[in-house]
Amino acid sequence: MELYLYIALFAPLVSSMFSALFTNTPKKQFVGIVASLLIFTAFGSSTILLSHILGGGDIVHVEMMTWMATGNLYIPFGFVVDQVSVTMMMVVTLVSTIVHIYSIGYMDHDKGFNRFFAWLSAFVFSMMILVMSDNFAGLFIGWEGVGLCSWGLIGFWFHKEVATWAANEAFIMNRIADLAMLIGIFLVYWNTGSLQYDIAFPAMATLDPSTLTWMGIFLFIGAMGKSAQFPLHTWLADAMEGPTPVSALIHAATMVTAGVYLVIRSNELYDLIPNVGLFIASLGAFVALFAASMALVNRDMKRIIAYSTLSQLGYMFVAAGLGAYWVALFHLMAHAFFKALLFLGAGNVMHAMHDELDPFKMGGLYKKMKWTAIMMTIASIALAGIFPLAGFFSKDAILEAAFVEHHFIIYSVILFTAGLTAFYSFRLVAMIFHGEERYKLFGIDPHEAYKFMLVGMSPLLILAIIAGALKGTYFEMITGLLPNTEYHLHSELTYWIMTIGTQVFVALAIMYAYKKYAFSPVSVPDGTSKMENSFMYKLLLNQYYIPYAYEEYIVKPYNELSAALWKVDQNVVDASVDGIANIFYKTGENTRHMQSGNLSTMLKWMVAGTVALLSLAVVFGLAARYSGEIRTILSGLGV
Amino acid sequence: MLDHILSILIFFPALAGVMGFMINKESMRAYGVSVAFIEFALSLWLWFAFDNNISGMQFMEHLPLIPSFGINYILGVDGISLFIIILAAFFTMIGIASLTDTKDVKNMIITLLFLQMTMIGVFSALDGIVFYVFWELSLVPMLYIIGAWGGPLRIYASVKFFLYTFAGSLVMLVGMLFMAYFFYQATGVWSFAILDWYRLILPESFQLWLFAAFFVGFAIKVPMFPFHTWLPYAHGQAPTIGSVILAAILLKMGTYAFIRFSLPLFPDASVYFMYPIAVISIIMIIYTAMVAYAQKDVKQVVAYSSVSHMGVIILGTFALNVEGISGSVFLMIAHGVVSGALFLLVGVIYDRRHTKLMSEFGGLAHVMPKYATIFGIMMMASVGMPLTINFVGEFLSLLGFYQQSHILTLLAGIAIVVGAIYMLSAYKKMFFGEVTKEENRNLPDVNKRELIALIPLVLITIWLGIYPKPVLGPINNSVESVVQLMHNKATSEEAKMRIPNVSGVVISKTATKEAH
Amino acid sequence: MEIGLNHYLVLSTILFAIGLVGIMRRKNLLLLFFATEILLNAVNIAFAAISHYYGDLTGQMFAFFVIAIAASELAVGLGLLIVWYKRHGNIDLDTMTSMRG
Amino acid sequence: MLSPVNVSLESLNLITLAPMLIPIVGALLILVIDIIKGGLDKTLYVVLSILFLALDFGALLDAAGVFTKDGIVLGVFNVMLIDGLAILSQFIIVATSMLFIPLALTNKRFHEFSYPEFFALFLFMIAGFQFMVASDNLILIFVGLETASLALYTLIAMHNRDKSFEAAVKYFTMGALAAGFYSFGSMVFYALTGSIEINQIATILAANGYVDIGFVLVGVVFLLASFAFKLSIVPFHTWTPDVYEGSSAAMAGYMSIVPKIAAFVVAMRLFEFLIHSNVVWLEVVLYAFVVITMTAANMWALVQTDVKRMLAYSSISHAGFVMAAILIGTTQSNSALFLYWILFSFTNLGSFSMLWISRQKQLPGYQKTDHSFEKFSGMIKTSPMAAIVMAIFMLSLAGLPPFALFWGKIYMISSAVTSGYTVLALIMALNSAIAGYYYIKLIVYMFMKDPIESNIDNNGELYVANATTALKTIIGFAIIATIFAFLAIDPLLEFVTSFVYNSGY
Repeated sequence: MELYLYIALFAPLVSSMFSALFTNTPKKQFVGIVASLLIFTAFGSSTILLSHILGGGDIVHVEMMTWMATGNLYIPFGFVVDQVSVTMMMVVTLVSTIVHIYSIGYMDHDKGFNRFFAWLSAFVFSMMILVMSDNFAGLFIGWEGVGLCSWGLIGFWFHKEVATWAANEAFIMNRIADLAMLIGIFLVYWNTGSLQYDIAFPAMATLDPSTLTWMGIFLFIGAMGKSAQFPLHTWLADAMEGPTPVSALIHAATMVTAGVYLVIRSNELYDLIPNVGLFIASLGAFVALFAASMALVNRDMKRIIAYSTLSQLGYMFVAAGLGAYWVALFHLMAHAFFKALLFLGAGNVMHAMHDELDPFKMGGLYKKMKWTAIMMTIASIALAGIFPLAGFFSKDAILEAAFVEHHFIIYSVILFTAGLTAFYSFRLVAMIFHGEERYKLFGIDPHEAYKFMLVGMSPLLILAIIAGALKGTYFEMITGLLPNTEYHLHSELTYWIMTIGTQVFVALAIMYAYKKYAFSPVSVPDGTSKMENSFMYKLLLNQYYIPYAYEEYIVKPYNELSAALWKVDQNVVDASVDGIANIFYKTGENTRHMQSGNLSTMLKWMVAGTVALLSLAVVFGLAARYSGEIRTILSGLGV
Repeated sequence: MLDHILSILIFFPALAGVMGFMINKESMRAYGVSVAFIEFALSLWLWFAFDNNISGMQFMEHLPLIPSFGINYILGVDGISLFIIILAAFFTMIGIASLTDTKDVKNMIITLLFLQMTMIGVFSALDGIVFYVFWELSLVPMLYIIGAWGGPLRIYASVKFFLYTFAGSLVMLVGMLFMAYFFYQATGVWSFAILDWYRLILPESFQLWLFAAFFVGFAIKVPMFPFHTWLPYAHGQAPTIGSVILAAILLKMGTYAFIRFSLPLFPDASVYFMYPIAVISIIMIIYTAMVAYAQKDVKQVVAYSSVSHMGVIILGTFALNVEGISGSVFLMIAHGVVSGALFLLVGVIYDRRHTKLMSEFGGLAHVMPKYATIFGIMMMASVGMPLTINFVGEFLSLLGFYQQSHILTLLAGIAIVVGAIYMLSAYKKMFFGEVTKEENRNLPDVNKRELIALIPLVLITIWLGIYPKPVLGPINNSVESVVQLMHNKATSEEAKMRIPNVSGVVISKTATKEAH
Repeated sequence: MEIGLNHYLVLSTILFAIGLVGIMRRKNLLLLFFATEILLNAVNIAFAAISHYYGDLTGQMFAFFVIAIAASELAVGLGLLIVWYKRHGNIDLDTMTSMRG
Repeated sequence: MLSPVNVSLESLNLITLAPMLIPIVGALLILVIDIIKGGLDKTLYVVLSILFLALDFGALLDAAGVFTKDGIVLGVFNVMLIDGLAILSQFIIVATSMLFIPLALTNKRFHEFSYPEFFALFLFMIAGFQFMVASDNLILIFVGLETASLALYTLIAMHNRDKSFEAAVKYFTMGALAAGFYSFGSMVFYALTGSIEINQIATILAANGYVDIGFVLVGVVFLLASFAFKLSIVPFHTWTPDVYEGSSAAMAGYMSIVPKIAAFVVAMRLFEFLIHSNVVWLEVVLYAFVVITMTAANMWALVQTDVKRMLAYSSISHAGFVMAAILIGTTQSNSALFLYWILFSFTNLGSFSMLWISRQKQLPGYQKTDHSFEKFSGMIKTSPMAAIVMAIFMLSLAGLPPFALFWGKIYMISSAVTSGYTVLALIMALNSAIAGYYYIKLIVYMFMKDPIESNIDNNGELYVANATTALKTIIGFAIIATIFAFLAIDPLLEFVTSFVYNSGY
């Protein structure tokens, strides 16, 4: 099995390095094909590993070599394939295989075709390290690695100012979280003496709760950055400047879920600190609602999907925070499938619309792009959580978990969000594929994507539909590692009321969206309607003014402070050094006239020196002579 | 020959430098490269012959110089100095190979060879005065390099560099004389031998004063805030080769000296000053990172980033435990490689455009993709991307210091954020966006000569990032003995507590690790 | 009133002071030399007196040596003065300021 | 009735006079030769001088042997005092003179060297200095001092330029004042103790417990003033820059070494017993002298535009530095003084010689003085060897290791450290940093500026215009000694320390 582990891990690296060889050459179709094949190999190996684990095989744990060892610290490159990591590996390799294939078509005309595959495969490699590592340091390698690849891919079209800006924003914002994560890792090391999961987690049981709390908080802040939780969320929407396959793979299916993975991986820690867990769940619920609300009014197709991703990540954190780790992981998996599908579909639309992103400029595309429309609709249904698609099973489980744990506020928030989700998803679908053909106004002639792209997407389509059916098998497997927290409502009736109620609520939301955006003429927002002038609308459209606030209160002051500090450096720190040097020089300059060259003056200096010495001598002589008397006087004065 | 390999390493370049006067101008570069290559091969041989299991000094040489005053020519290397020596040999070679400025190339190469002598001398000297001799002597070639081949403000910059460092080291010299005197008082024999000094336990009050005296010398060299202002000038004005050597090797003299002198000689004072120095380091890290962000000249960005990174090194050193000190020694090497490479890279574009202002560039990734790639790798190494050389050092340094103070480590950790800010924005300004300046449209990409210099650096950056053990292992052994020495020497309760006792425990642990 | 050692010493000191003042005030090189002579001879008086006071000859010997040296000094001095006068036509101190700073 | 004076020749110990008599004989011989046949070439006199100095050196070696065997030797009615200090300083005096005298063999013709009197006076001067250091009798010291000084004034004036006359007059007049101070100071001590021998003065003062401390101090003030003049301690230094500028570079270099070591030895004899008797006043004053002289001279040197004048101020600063040895007054510090001065002698003479070989007869327009900084612009490009040699001298003067002066410097600072003068040690060290600036300034001109057009054309001939093999040999010797001094420090240190220690200092 170790061989498959290494294949799964290193095939993407080989792919990346292979593609990198051609970065500076013109587009080569085979680069994409080879890369896809290699990623597919990784997928195949992951599947074999999965079947091994499913078949009740032992956890595969290897230690490749030492990385860092000094003092008591010992960090190897160790990899583990257990139930959790194999799930993640499956998700990662599957989605990336599809995205690779899809990209061959999507990036067809791009100059940076080869470079794209180098970055994309590198990302897969980093992600594999992240999920397969058997210690925190390895996790951190992957963690930073995906950040780097995300930077490279968001800023892939580096001639675009916004793209590079977004890339840097993403990187820096993640770095803030990474700092906390690093501190969390230090805490783990100094308290448990190791960074290996299998040593560190058992050792935590004996630690004092406040230490654990800090550990949990810092690690979670790390997770917040990668998973774009409030307040570190702004980068995700901006990251949509990257090519769409990137958004599908990185900013929907895999990287952003790394935070969830971390919490799941650290379940033994978070089980010990339920308060932090509750905080995570509450934040998750908040983000779910918060992001969904922003998606309601946005006019950018990809951003809408991005906010939806954000919102779904909130769901995952709700589950993970409440201790339903397997549910979180399940939702993560299901979400990966339909969200990737949705993004890839959006990519097709973008291609067709010549990179137009505003759904108000689309409409009626169904006729031109039937397959895409079907895929996106199904993905949206799955996202909305309609039975029997994937989203239903996972989301329902989260709702149940919240309910059973008696966190009714969280429950109602995420229930409400589910309605919002349905609304904005279908608002998007409706505006793109139905209603008037507004694109004609702009003289665009849309066309369906390449066939092989659509075929490539089809596994996702299938999984988005059937993933729910796998729930049982999955549950059996995963509980081999994660806590077996099943949520059963006490009464059958409540369960049915809840389930059906939710379904009805969601369905109503979908219908409303269709009614408003498909079956009635869409009023393109032009700033005149009453709604558009309402406070809420503006608030949502401007993303709660948070990016503005960051710009105004963090970025600008940072710039100004930096400039000011530079001034300080030159005019205070450096100037004082020069000043000291100048004191000597200036003194020299000002006193050199003592050397007037006039013999008379020279003689006077000599005599003056002698006289000065003499008077000193006299003073001293007198003092010595009358020292007794002086002492008496001084003591009389009380000195 | 191995018995005298250190002397050979030190004086071979000097001798070759003197002989260099006879070489024809046209053949000078070939001569320089060959000499530097031989030297580098010798330094590799040193590594090869180095016994990793010995934590103490190896290849010791001992010659009486002024025995009546306790000055002897004593050399030796341990894991701490070994790699800096190799790095020095390596960078001299790379530097000469990549020389592009043909003005007075003969003088330049001879100067570089002399500089190499002083650098290797500093890192292998085990006698205070011999150390001081090379330490001071290293200023002269650098003064010349900056002053003769530098930019418009070169004379100001070089004189400032010289005098500032000179003044600082004179205070250090007084400290050394005191140290020797205390040794004399304790034993009745004059000695400047560092290993002798190690055996001397001083009362804490003496330690504090001596620590301060040494600190002035080292802090200016490092350079630590607020003594850092010579560095931007020196870097800003120096020719590429000067900046490379300065950043890669010369700055390491200060941090190396902290580990060689301050810590083992004054363990109590090190503990006493740990917090103030940590605060200075943090100021260095954050403050200079912000200043770097405000720069308009890309070389200044790299220069200030050096100061910022040196802050992390100092912090790791004053973690006073094995993890931190090993990390800081490793980071010295890492920073040497990375900042050296970055200065070389800046030199590449300077050679083409004769400007270093970032506003003059933009969109270079279109015209010089290879250059952009290498620059990108080095930039990422500089911001501490895992699996690059810098990360190992930074991680260990911060990890080490975390044991001493949580909150200060958190503040110091801001390095990874602010570091990313200035580096990424500089990279963005230079490489991203459209090509706006007409002059940039037809810039040639990196050529073979430059690649010969840069590719090895890239390889080292990644190799040691993935597999630091060959370097970290010897460092670790020597650092353990330093920490043990400090623990044994410490007199105050606090110091005993702060400096871990590594004896016994670790040896068994490494044994089990090997068994894995 | 009997004249004692102290009187001689005071006289010597006063003469010495006069010499010093002369050295500081005189701008004429020749007069400057006179002042130095006064200086040295003031000391001679004291030496002679002290020598008598102690009853040994050392002081007087010293005085003789001082006289001899003063004489040779003046010889050299006058030589320089003459050369200077030949070249510049004056012996004014204030003109001797080609080097300064 | 006068009783016959019975003095055995042996008790006179005339051999103690041998080192002084040899140069006197030499000087007379030169004069006689000139009378017999005039118009002989200067080389003859140079070689003769060297020969006599070599004999002198041999006599000193002999004296050194006697000293190591028997200790301090007194002679000629106990007027001569041959102790370690005397021998060491005479070694320095004679050796430096031997290095100096070949500098007369210049390429260009200079007026003074064509007179045999120059060489005679030179030898007389050496004898004067030798007397000065080899006696603790105030009269003999005075005689030696004046002999040497008068000869020196003449030698300066013989350079035969306006500035040299001016320099000679200034030096002479101030010297006369200093002589007045000296005799007055001696007079006070004589009045206090009835003796003019330093040893006895010390004994008598100690015996009566310094009751008249006020008068002692008056005496000290005048002696101090006169030696401060000789040693160019601020504010008695004003003659130095002018005199150095006015004399030839070689002579200036010589003056910065020989007269000062002689004065230092006397100062050591005169003041150290006072320091050891806890005369706090003297300690304070010397402390102030040391600090002010070092610092002020350094600051003035910073602003000079002429290299020779800069070196003049630098030598004032060095003198201040070495003055610290007298303040500290331990065996180590006194040994450091000699060690420092030995190292200083060839470094400084070497650097002045470098100026000497570049001495021009006519000054081009860009040069206001003989050796202005501009003259050395871009020297590395036109005559690299000369530039490197000059730079090494400068670095050595700045105290940069491993060049000669560094070792003297650390030994001196170490002596301050071991005697508890911590602050003084720091001031001494930091002054080196200030001094670094002006030495570096010359290096900056030589290495970093572009050469002046005309110098490129004539291929840097200017810098070696005055050079001959003899001069180059001297410089070669000086530079090798400067670079490889570290090899000789140990024997030198042991030699100096044993001599100083056995003389009771």
